[in-house]
Amino acid sequence: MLGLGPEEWAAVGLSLRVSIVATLAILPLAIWVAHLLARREFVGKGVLNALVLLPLVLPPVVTGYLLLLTFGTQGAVGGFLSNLGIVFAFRWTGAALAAAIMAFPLMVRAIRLGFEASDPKLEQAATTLGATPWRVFRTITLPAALPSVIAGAVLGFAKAMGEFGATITFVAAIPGQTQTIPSAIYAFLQVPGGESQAGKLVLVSLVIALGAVAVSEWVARKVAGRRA
Amino acid sequence: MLGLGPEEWAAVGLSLRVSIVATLAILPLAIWVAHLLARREFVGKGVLNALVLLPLVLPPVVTGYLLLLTFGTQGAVGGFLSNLGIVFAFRWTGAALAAAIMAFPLMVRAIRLGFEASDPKLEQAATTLGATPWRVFRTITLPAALPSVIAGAVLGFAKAMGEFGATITFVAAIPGQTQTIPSAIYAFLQVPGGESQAGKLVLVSLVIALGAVAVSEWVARKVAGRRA
Amino acid sequence: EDVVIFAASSLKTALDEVTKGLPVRISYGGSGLLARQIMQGAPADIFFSANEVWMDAARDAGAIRPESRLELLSNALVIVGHEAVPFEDMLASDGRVATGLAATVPVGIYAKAYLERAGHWNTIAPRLVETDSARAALALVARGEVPFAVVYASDAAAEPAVHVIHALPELPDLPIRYPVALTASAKPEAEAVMEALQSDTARTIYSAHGFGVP
Amino acid sequence: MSVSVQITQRLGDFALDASFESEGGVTALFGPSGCGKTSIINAIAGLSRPDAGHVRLGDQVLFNSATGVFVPPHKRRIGYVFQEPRLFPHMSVAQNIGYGRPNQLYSTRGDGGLAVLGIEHLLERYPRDLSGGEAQRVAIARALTSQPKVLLMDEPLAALDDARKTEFLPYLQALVAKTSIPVFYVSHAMSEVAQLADHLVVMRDGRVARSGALAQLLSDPAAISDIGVREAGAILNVTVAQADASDGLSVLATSAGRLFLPKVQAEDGTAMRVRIRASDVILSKDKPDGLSALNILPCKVTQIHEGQGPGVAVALRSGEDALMARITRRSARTMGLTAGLSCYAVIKSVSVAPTDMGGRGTESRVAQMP
Amino acid sequence: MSVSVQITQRLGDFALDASFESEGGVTALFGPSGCGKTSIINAIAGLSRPDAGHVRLGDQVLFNSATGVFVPPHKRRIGYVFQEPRLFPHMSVAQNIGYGRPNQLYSTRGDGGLAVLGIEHLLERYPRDLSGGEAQRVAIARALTSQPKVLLMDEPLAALDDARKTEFLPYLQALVAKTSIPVFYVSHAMSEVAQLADHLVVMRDGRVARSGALAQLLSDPAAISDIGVREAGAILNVTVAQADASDGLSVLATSAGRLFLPKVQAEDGTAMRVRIRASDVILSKDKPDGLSALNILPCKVTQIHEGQGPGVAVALRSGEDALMARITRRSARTMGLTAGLSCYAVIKSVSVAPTDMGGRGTESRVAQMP
Ligand SMILES: Nc1ncnc2c1ncn2[C@@H]1O[C@H](COP(=O)(O)OP(=O)(O)OP(=O)(O)O)[C@@H](O)[C@H]1O
Ligand SMILES: Nc1ncnc2c1ncn2[C@@H]1O[C@H](COP(=O)(O)OP(=O)(O)OP(=O)(O)O)[C@@H](O)[C@H]1O
Ligand code: MOO
Ligand SMILES: [Mg+2]
Ligand SMILES: [Mg+2]
Repeated sequence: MLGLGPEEWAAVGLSLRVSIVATLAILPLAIWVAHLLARREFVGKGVLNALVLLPLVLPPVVTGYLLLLTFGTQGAVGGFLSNLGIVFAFRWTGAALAAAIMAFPLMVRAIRLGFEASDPKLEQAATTLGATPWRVFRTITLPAALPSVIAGAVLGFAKAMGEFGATITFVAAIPGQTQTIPSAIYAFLQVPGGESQAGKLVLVSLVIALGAVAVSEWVARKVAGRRA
Repeated sequence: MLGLGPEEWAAVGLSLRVSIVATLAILPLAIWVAHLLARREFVGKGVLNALVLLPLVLPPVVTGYLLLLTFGTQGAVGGFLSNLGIVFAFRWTGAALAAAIMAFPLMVRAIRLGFEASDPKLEQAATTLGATPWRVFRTITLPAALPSVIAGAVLGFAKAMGEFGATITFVAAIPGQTQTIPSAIYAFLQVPGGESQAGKLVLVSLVIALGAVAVSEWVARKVAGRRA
Repeated sequence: EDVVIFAASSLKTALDEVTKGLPVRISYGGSGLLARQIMQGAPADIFFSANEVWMDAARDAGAIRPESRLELLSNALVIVGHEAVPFEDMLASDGRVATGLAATVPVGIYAKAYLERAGHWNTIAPRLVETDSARAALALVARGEVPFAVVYASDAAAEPAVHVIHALPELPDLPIRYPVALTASAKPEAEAVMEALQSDTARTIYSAHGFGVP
Repeated sequence: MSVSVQITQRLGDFALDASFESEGGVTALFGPSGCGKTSIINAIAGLSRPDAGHVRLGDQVLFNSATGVFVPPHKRRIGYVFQEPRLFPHMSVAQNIGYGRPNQLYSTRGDGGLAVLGIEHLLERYPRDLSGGEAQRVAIARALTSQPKVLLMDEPLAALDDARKTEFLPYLQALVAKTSIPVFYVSHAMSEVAQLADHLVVMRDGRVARSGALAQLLSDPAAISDIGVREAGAILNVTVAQADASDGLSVLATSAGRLFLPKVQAEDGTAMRVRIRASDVILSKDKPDGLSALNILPCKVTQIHEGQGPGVAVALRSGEDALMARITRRSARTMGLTAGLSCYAVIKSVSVAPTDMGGRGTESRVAQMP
Repeated sequence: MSVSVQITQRLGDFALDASFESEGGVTALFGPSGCGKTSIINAIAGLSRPDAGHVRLGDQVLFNSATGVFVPPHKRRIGYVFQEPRLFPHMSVAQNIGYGRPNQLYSTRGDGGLAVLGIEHLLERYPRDLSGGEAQRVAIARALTSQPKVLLMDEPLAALDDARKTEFLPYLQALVAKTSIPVFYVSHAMSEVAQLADHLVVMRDGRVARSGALAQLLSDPAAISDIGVREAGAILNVTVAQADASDGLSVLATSAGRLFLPKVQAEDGTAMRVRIRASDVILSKDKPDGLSALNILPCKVTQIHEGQGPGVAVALRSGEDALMARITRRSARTMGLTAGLSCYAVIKSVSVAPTDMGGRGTESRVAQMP
């Protein structure tokens, strides 16, 4: 189909898996940090803010390199984790980690907007009805921020799909294991005349983006449903 | 200072210029498209939505190539523009163009959230007071979306600062002309032992990110000021 | 106005030293990228490629002056290890082997051809970790993330944290060459720089960085 | 300016099918919660587009489904006081108030309305620092300041205290008289409606249950169930005979005799109207003596209207004016009231509150507005 | 349950410095817009933390700046009807109402409150599809359903029509009587307050101008300027003598004679209280005859209170009950009224509206609530 070989289809499947896992796995953390940034005042908030943006500001290769230093089997965290049997290096999980980290700033920023826009008066109303802060968060604040969460997830997913620099630096491109669509496209572009093969994968990316948009709009509509 | 040479400082200056110009230049378009996506229903909305996400989904190198093919002096648009004396390829303006395009999806998505959250009841109120749709947009809708616009601008600026793949592909990395911080970092990383030089530039990036965050938070506070 | 050189990334250390004091600006990148950019009218005066394929492509596109082309440097492939283990042990182990994308990135293409000819490809292929550049592969070994890598001798020479455990013999029909040429749009001043790139001092520096100077 | 509204519109399960005409002035929309008052106002404002019908103010057609006319809201020059304040949160009170006239510098002192509304000290504030009633007053000021050609007010005084209402209603009345713009006024308080409105539209379940001139409906015994027992009553046309009589009273002349009322702010000779609630009238067969009530008018029973409750509405003629009394059925029987009987209406002077006296567009009242 | 509130708080330029105590029941907060009513309610709810003072309900201290006690709002078990509805937009009406008791399935039919509020047909709707009054009623239901230990109601009926109020107030009254939770009730409508409240706190500019038992304040001539001319009056303790007399009337026994009122829903012998507005009382030196007013009580003038206006408040004793009449100064002079004088109070039966008759926690009223 489309004249793509099994390796390319494997890359497509892997990209989807990596992006979905990365997005879903980092989402709770992104929500937490976004809420922190939107609603709390604390020392070092500015620094946290900047740290969150860092993966966006740094060239992806650097992020990949830092990941390697940290989460590689020889790295501080990676060494510890590998004792626990959790290995990122040269696994699809590593690609997901890289994608998640690159997607993180986009998600946090978008979700934070939702928390900032949510009406504290409604939270007060819930509080008077006996809801604990945690219940208020779950039932009022988070639903109010849901459009932003969806937007953040879409941004994150898209970024994860397109992530290349950090991924190839951190986990290289082992076909079927860590070779994502972008790595495959990159590979094609390295040979003279590889453009048409690369173009097909670009097309696949576009279709996936369309799908992601369609799903997210559908969810958003479902969720927004009957609100004011 | 910091042990960075003039070439590196030139890269820092260039990155700042490129990012600021890119962010400001693309902002009006991002606002327009975001408003379109948030408030209008039209055929092809899904496709526009996906197209906006595309620079995020594609590996940056591909975006760079597409830019090169389109805006290069040999390219369709580039050839036409160069007759008018407007040249992007291998100029800092091209770096700005690449940065703008990469930043675009982030900005649109964030700003769109603002438009979606802004209260149509207030717009109705303005309408009854005789405000034309354009005045309503300027004085009610846009101010309501301002936190999102700021968030979008920050995301866009950060992405522009970190943009590497598309930039180096489109305008190469000619020191003092088109070599941005990420290109310089990349070059250092190509040399064994270049890590410490690269690290210094990473630090500079971090400081700039901190500055951007500080400025944006300050503006946001100023703007949010006394609202409900 | 400065002379602009588009050079393969792997040349950076050597070339920075060679051109010290010269009125040049060097844009480093992958050879394929640089070639495409030159074909698209990049303001480069000199193209210094890491392989002949992309120089040929540029030539076919009329982007360089063929008469100025010179196969200035050569390189060799070596197998490096994080530890200095005997080559036999390396072959016998199941440790991963990093190198550039075997299908596309120059170092990977060479590695595949050289290993095939040496009869080691089938043992090594399943253990490959493919990267986007030789430097990335080298870094993996230097960090100890991957025990072995197939890289250029010049890279290996620059990295103290790796040990050369085997040098692959050069294939006469697929020599590793670094051609340099003036681009079609080269400024007159570029000729002098071309001279400087070939000077004896320059050759000494290249050698010191592990390149062959045929 | 005559006004004609006819609207058919579906809103979920709710079907609005309302039509009424009025001669302009203040048209009050009255009816239980959820009966469709806001929906009608929104259609007049152009914020919703009815499925069918028309909205006509004077000779201007704002909407007509038959001809496809739909003037967009920003061209209708409406001043709309919404049911909730809807202030712009990013603008100060002064900016909110000035929004409707962007080209004129809003002079904070120039408009008496600010003083009447008691918001002069709030101009620098932002909406979130206002109390509920303060926000509502700012919303009123914003709508009035836009120099509208039609005023839509959806329960504008619901959050205000009586003192404020008492101050504001005459101001509004004078403003309407001066500018003669049509006003659509939604309220649950018949006392407000009775003071302000010229025309009353009573709604029920999306339909117009009753529509007519206010004075007529208020004094129509058959309308009592719609108007409410406490608010039904007659409107007397009076002339100020002696505005500044002794004891803080004014003397007003009616066609059948004199009335003593708390001092009115008008010159002698001014024509006014005074509302006398049916429940504030006591009937006596003989002229009573030694009562604390100052106002005793001779009259004749014209009709007795029995409802379901224990009360009956007695329509009376006093000189050329109509009056109405609401008394118990038992009293009516005991007194032997029948149509044609002569009797006396006893009206407590203080039961006619100041808010119940409206000037009919008389210059004297307009002139003394704050 | 006794209640003690003392709050000092700065809000921008506004200084709140209020303190009052009450014996529990319904405490009404009354005062002009912007005087600090909502601010006090918020402090009781724990939504704002005063700079100093305390909030005590019975023996539970919710806040005390001296000891640093501050019970967080979600532990206070309050039912708060905000000044604006504040419904959760992403939840249906049923979900909104059920929010306060998450662990119980909200039975839509089980609670008469839904019927009284007229929102049973709205349960599946979302807030944006509600009218202003409907939203307010849902907010009331939500607060009541959370089984609060204290009820805070900030102008809960402002957007409701009289018919709805008339239905709801007795329900609320019965609920309060049954559960005996303290209620803080903000309203601009003294008629609501007069019917519902046990204790009245009159506020002005952030301070408590007057605080006391409602019955006492309403019948205190000195308090008229705070209460308003139309609402001042006495509360009579009565016993139902004959609930179902002829002509749709009930006969109530007072200490000085019988009163005829529109039929009350109570059994014979029930103790009730009835409010008689001062402005609804006419005085007569001699026993009047042939009047349509059925209720004539003999009484004695105890005090004459002159204000600035044209009216005077006359305090009366009728049997063991206090009454008040508001008449013009001129009448008082003409009649030669002085303390100690005997006279007759004429009360129009229908002027005592049903909403003015509150049962004092009597079982009979509680039982017949819908
Ligand atoms: N943050 C603030 N800054 C300045 N003034 C404030 C602030 N919050 C409240 N106020 C003022 O405090 C006063 C009391 O407000 P509050 O909401 O308690 O009034 P209220 O009695 O409930 O009035 P209403 O009947 O209009 O609702 C008002 O004058 C208001 O303007
Ligand atoms: N989108 C909708 N879907 C279903 N019902 C709706 C919708 N919008 C309005 N309604 C219903 O239409 C009716 C009329 O609403 P409207 O707001 O005009 O009432 P109202 O007379 O202004 O009432 P209130 O005095 O309570 O403000 C209400 O019963 C309301 O529930
Ligand atoms: O430039 Mo990147 O390579 O954004 O992933
Ligand atoms: Mg309404
Ligand atoms: Mg308030």
